[in-house]
Amino acid sequence: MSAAPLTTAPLTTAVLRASETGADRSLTRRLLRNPLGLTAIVLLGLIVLLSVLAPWIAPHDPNHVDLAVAFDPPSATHWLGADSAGRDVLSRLLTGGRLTLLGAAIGLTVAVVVGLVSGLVAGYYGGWFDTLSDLSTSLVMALPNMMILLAIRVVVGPSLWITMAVFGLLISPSIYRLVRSGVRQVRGELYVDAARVSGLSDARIIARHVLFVVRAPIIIQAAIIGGIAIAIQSGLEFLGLGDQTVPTWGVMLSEGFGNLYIAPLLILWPGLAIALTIGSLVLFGNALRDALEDKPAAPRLRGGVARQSTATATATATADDDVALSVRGLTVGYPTTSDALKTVIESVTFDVRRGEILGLVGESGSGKTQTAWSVLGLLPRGAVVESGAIVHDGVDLLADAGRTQRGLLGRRIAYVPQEPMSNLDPYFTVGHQLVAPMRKHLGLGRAEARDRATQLLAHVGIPDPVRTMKAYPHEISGGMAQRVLIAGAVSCDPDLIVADEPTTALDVTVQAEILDLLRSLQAERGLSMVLVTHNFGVVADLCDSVVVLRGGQVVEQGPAAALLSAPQHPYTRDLLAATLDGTAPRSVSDAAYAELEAAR
Amino acid sequence: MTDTLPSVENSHTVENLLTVENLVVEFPGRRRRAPFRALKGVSLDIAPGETLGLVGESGSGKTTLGRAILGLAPVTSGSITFEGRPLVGLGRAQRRAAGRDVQAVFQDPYTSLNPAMSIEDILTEPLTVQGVAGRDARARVRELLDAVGLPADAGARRPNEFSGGQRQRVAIARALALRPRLIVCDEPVSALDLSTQARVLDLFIDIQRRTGVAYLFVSHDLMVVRHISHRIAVLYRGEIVELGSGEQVTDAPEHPYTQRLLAASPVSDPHEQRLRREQRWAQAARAS
Amino acid sequence: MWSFIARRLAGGILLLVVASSLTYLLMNANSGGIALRILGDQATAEQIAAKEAELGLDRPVLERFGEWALGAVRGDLGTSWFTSEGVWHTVFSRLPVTLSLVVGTVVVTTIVATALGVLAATRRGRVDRVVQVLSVVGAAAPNFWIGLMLVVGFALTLRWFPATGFVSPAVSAAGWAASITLPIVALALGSVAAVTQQVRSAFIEVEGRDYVRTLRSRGLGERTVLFGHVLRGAATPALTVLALQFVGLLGGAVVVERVFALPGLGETIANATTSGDVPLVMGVVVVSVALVVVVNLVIDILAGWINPKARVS
Amino acid sequence: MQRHIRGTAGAAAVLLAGAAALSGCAATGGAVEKDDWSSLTIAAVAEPTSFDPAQAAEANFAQYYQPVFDTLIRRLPDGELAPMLATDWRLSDDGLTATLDLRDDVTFSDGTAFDAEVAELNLERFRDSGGPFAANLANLTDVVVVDDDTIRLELSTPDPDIFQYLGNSAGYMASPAQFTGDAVDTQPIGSGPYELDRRQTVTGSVYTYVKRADYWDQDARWDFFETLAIKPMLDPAARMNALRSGEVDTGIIEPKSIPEAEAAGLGVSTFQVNWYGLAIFDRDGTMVPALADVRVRRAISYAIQTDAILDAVELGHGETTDQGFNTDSEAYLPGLDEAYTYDPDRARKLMAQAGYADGFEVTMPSSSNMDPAMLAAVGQDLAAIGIRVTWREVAPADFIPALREGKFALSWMSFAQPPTAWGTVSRFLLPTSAWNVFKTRDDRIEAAARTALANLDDPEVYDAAVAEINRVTVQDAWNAIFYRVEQGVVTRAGLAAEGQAGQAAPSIYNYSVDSGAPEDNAPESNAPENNSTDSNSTDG
Repeated sequence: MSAAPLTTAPLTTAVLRASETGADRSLTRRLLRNPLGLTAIVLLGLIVLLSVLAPWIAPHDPNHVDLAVAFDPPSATHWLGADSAGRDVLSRLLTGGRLTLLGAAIGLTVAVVVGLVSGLVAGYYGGWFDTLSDLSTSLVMALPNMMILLAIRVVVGPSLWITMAVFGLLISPSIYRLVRSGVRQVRGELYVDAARVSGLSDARIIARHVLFVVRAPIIIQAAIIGGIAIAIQSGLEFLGLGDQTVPTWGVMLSEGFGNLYIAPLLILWPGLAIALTIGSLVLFGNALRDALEDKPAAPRLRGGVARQSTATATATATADDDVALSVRGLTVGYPTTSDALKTVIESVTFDVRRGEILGLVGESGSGKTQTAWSVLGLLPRGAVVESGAIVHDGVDLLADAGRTQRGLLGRRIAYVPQEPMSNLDPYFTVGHQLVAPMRKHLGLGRAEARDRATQLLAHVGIPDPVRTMKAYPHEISGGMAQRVLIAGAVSCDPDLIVADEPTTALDVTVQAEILDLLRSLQAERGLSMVLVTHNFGVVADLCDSVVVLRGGQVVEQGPAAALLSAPQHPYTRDLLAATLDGTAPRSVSDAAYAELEAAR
Repeated sequence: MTDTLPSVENSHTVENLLTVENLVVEFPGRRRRAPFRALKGVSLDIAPGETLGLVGESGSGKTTLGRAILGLAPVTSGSITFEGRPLVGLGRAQRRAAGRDVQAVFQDPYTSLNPAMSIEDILTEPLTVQGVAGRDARARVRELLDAVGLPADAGARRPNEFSGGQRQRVAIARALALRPRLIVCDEPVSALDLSTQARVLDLFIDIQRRTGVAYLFVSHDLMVVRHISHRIAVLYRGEIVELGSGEQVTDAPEHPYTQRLLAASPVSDPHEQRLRREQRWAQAARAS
Repeated sequence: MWSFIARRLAGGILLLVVASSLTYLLMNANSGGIALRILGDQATAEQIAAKEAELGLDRPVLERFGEWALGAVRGDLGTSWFTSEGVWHTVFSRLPVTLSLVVGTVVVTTIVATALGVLAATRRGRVDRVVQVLSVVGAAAPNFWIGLMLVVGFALTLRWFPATGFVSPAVSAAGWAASITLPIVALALGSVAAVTQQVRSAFIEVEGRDYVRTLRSRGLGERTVLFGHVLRGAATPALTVLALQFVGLLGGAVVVERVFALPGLGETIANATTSGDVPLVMGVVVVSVALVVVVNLVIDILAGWINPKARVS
Repeated sequence: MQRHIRGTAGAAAVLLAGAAALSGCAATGGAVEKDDWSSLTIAAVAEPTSFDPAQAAEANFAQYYQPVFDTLIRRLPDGELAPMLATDWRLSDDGLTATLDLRDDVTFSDGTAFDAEVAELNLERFRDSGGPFAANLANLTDVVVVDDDTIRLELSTPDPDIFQYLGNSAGYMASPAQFTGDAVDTQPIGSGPYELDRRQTVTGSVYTYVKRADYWDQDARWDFFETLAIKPMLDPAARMNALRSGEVDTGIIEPKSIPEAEAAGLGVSTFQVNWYGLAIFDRDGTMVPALADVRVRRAISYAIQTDAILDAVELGHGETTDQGFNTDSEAYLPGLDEAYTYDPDRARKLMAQAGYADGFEVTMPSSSNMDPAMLAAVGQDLAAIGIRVTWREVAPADFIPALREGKFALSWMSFAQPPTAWGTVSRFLLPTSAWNVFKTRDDRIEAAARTALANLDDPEVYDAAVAEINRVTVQDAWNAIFYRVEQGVVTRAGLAAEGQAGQAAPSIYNYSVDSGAPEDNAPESNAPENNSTDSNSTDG
């Protein structure tokens, strides 16, 4: 029993989000492949089966009293012994399971029906019903529910069924909230919009699209609620508030407590049954959640820069003074469910000269971002650098399990991310996020660092740097945020900047300004820069040289002007051809339309 | 203000498919704050078989306009008429019936298809609403898949088995299922890779040629809009600042904002890009 | 900020009004037998009638509720029917017990669950599995069962802690700590199980966010990133769960109070509802709901402090 | 797979470890020695509702009042009456006048002196305040103050138990200053050996009494403690744990906990207080017509296997019987203990003779304060002779009210056996009795009662009359009584407790500190005494 019987941990939004994308068939498969999930399902199935079949498989009449064998230990006739009235414990355990589960099922049904219907209506339509149900939900959640259960019991009597139904009502907010937030989230999904545009009625949309998404989370929540229902039952019965005439596991447990020192085993069996059932429900919920979040069943490898082979690295590491960054034969892989690594970039090799801006260009999946993260040593957990070398200023960054690399981060090598809004910590002021690295790397005092940060902000073109220092990320615009991130990147005077699609999330007019800013910073500080982008316009605007990636491999590299004007590799040519630059406008190219226009 | 726009008069010579007049859309403000006015009196029209490009930056209201036409955003005032019938102020069911000739293709091909449904289910969904089912529906699905260049066996698979470009083709097929007269395309290629984007744009053009459907094509990318639109409207902070032929708007923009937009769009030729940059700086210098 | 507090307090008062009216009506739906219960089994019919008149049971429910409410507004919660003691006095003599338990459990839960959750999220592997097992065990074992085992093991056999009773901290701080240790352990196991899971998944989710990568790219130490930034981001959902735990424990502590014979609010309300002691039940409900309102307010303010976006001007 | 095995195995291991600890614990962890007996802590099974003596309840509640309030007459453990505030007492031959000589050297803890007028005030107030036992003085027409230290009680009808009452709640003497103050419910002021220390008292948790230095009876034959603490502990398991861990020094336990207490090295004494059995309320067949037939009621008595129930439920701590009169009362007839022995065939025959060969339906209350095994056994035994029981669960607190309100024709019940015969007669058997729920009348009983009251001065006739009442009720099977159960009083080593006749919890005068080994056989003697209410059933 959870200590706080009527509380349930809200499911993470990740689950809701995940449940949308999880196709049901593969979900079931994933669930069954998880040994925990499989065990839980088998156990639950077994418990339910045994309970349902109780009347037929129980060796004795569960209510047959034989005082002569009271408290008898397990024997050939009574496998689990006899209770205080000489009734067969095994038979009572089976029958008790039937009643316990039935009680829990009643609570669960009420909770799901009430929570689901109100959650669907409130979430989909909003309006007064939403306000009202939200209000009553917070009311129910604010009341110590155990008290309500006790009071209800006084009024309606100690019926297990009514108690469980009321319990269902009291716990329905947890389903309601889940459904409501799921529905609200789905309601904003484009496929629901598409369905509405297709002319589907609300009922159909709810049935087809919305219910599906909340289904799995509801099952998880239901598993938790089922466990709580059983725990609540036994808790009330322990308090002597149960229905003696309905021999649930809790009643058996309560009887066992009364005879604790005469026959300690009497609390073991129902206790074990309760613990096993709740435990399997929790396990089942956990496994389903894991399956939804699609966590690999195999243990994750501790990721990072565990380079497996350094042979190529030392061989080809260049000592050229003019080269700021040299990437040699870099190969990175991710673990898969089978033991093999899935390679995402393979033998990537390029140099960045001092003061040069190198563009890493490619379509999605080309490995350009993975390459950038490798240079930074910020590959996601699990990623493995299989081979290759990254040499910065003559130093092999991967030599000592990445320690050198981490030491240079922020100070010598800096990062400008793609999405400005999600790359600032929403919980700290802009100022704090700028000042902390400067104090650490440059050893500045608080005031000094603040001054410098304010100056930097002014320098990157922020109109009111003092105010911006005090602002939280959500209080500034995306363009401003990107300027702040750039200011952060250059704050500790790095010599190499890795910028991952720094303008992709911005409007074109803002993009142009940010590109200007990067250009001027580069010029004034003599920075070297790796610029990841998919946009040839950005390359043309900023880059000195270009590396074109496809499927994790370099297809072509060279000076920007040459490569853009005379691409050698067919893939590069195709890509450049796909840009719409220089094509005729449709109003001209569409002959029929042009005629029509002319006719007007 | 619509009267000042050069092309409005022209379009009256043809029977309009869709007419939007003085459309205002407001979203209620949070916590007693004043409502946010996303569209401040927008007027435009679309002729049958025509593509009207709608270009603007984030917050310009371009997506809101598309959603208002689809009945997905609340209309505060103004009118939307489709083939002479009003689309505003109807009940839910009436709106559904009136709007069946206006379909949509959305931006994100990853979220605009229900991941749990097979492609066939996704494509039959609009058909069943119209009472087409069984063999007819399956035949229509094959037809649609063919029209968007997907293999016939795609129907049995699920969206996550397809690439972004292929998913967008499915979305287009779904929009075509009901043989609409107008498709609102909300940034349909901006999430796609460069090469895919070009192919999908060509598909749009191809379909328009074959079926005569009209598009309201919403995008932030002037080049994309120029490539597909007969006429282009430039939206800025909830108002249309310029509306003209694709050629006029993208080659000789009149409004300073459009000029700024054009100068800011980078091109892949380094030389030409340097010229644009300088042009932009000159504009900025003039402005300040 | 003040207007926010005022609004929440107004909501709290509404909650109090609704909760107390509902409880009053509920308690009065079955007021038969109360006089007999008070007077004992030897009472005669006349005595019972007199007692019922004395308690006002012969008058309409609404009239009695109005009287009660008027008194409550003036701060007079009346006198218990069964102990003749002022309701305020009873509630406040028992509040320290339940508050010790609930606050203690919440504090222990916060510390242990945060430590375990962060450990599980950052270490994964074996630690993660241990935490998972713990969460299943914590959820599966009924807390009265755990309580009983603790009594047998630590109170009766090892004699490290008392088996029953509550020592007021005013009397002896050490005695107080000893008297609530086992009950808190019994309660905390379930809470820790629930909250650890929450902290773990919130931590993993936040650690995967973009800004964490950026913070790392700034060369900030791993400790600063994890504890200064990730934990803060994970705190908001954890706070919500803690608030829920608090509410649940307020009533749910009754089972453990029974095992350890602690004179807490849970035990009080369990006895008062079953015996039909309307004034006492009302008093406990009013005080509990007020507590919940205050706790939720504190949690909201805390959440605002942690998360500036949730802050209200 | 490995991961899951560890998960479930872990859970199972915890469970098993707990069970192992439990089964081992009965043998380990003996009682803690106590050297300093300046304080005594008692675990009680009830909580007082008021400290107003006029509202006082009896039986288990007596322990809360006795430290503060002296009674006019003291009841010794064996039930004999002894002087307390009254030095002498006598009843007139017609039983209508009781005269008491009072002490003149007693002061209340507030300094007020105790005298005849104070006694009069207390008695009249008790009669008029509508407290739980006010009915005991209902026939008190007048209290006459004869002089400063003598009062005369005038009764409208004779009452053989009048002095018993004055040794119980009716005899509590409180300072008259209390009657005008508003703290009468919470701050008792009496002449007793202790005062209630409100600061160290937490209602519902602990009631602390401190010794009065100037108590009038410094030669009292009982042991004083510097402080006396009474902790209400309603849960039997918690009570047992507190006893075992030494947090309380003494308390009463259920018979089935006796082996555990003994194993833990605690002293256990037992005495008989209650009878357990089926109370047949509807003897006139108002609700269940079959019960009007004496053959059916007898059949019920024959149907229950009382010996087996006694062994299983009380581990044999008790004596089977069929009569409701205390073994020490004037009406006790040893032969009636075996009036009905388990004989289902005979029961079925009787049912058939009464025309109920196919049995009948009856609804009985079940409650968590009934032993589950008892409930099951009774249900099955009744079913064996065709009486089909529908159990209706009743909350413990509603159990007594439901029975008193006549909602059930038949119920399992646990009743105290008052130490005097008249206690049983007046509580259960007369049309005016509170527990004669359906007001059954029987001419033989009423006639015998009249005879008894008319012969208060002639013990022989009186005893025969009340014995006749006993015989009639057993013959007519007014109830189906199973057995008298033995109450266990547990004490830590060094403390002795004597059971109080007819009262579930020992009076506070009955505890004594003993330098030697714990006492292991306490008196089972009972004497004419006041009626008392049983602990288990009435107070849940």
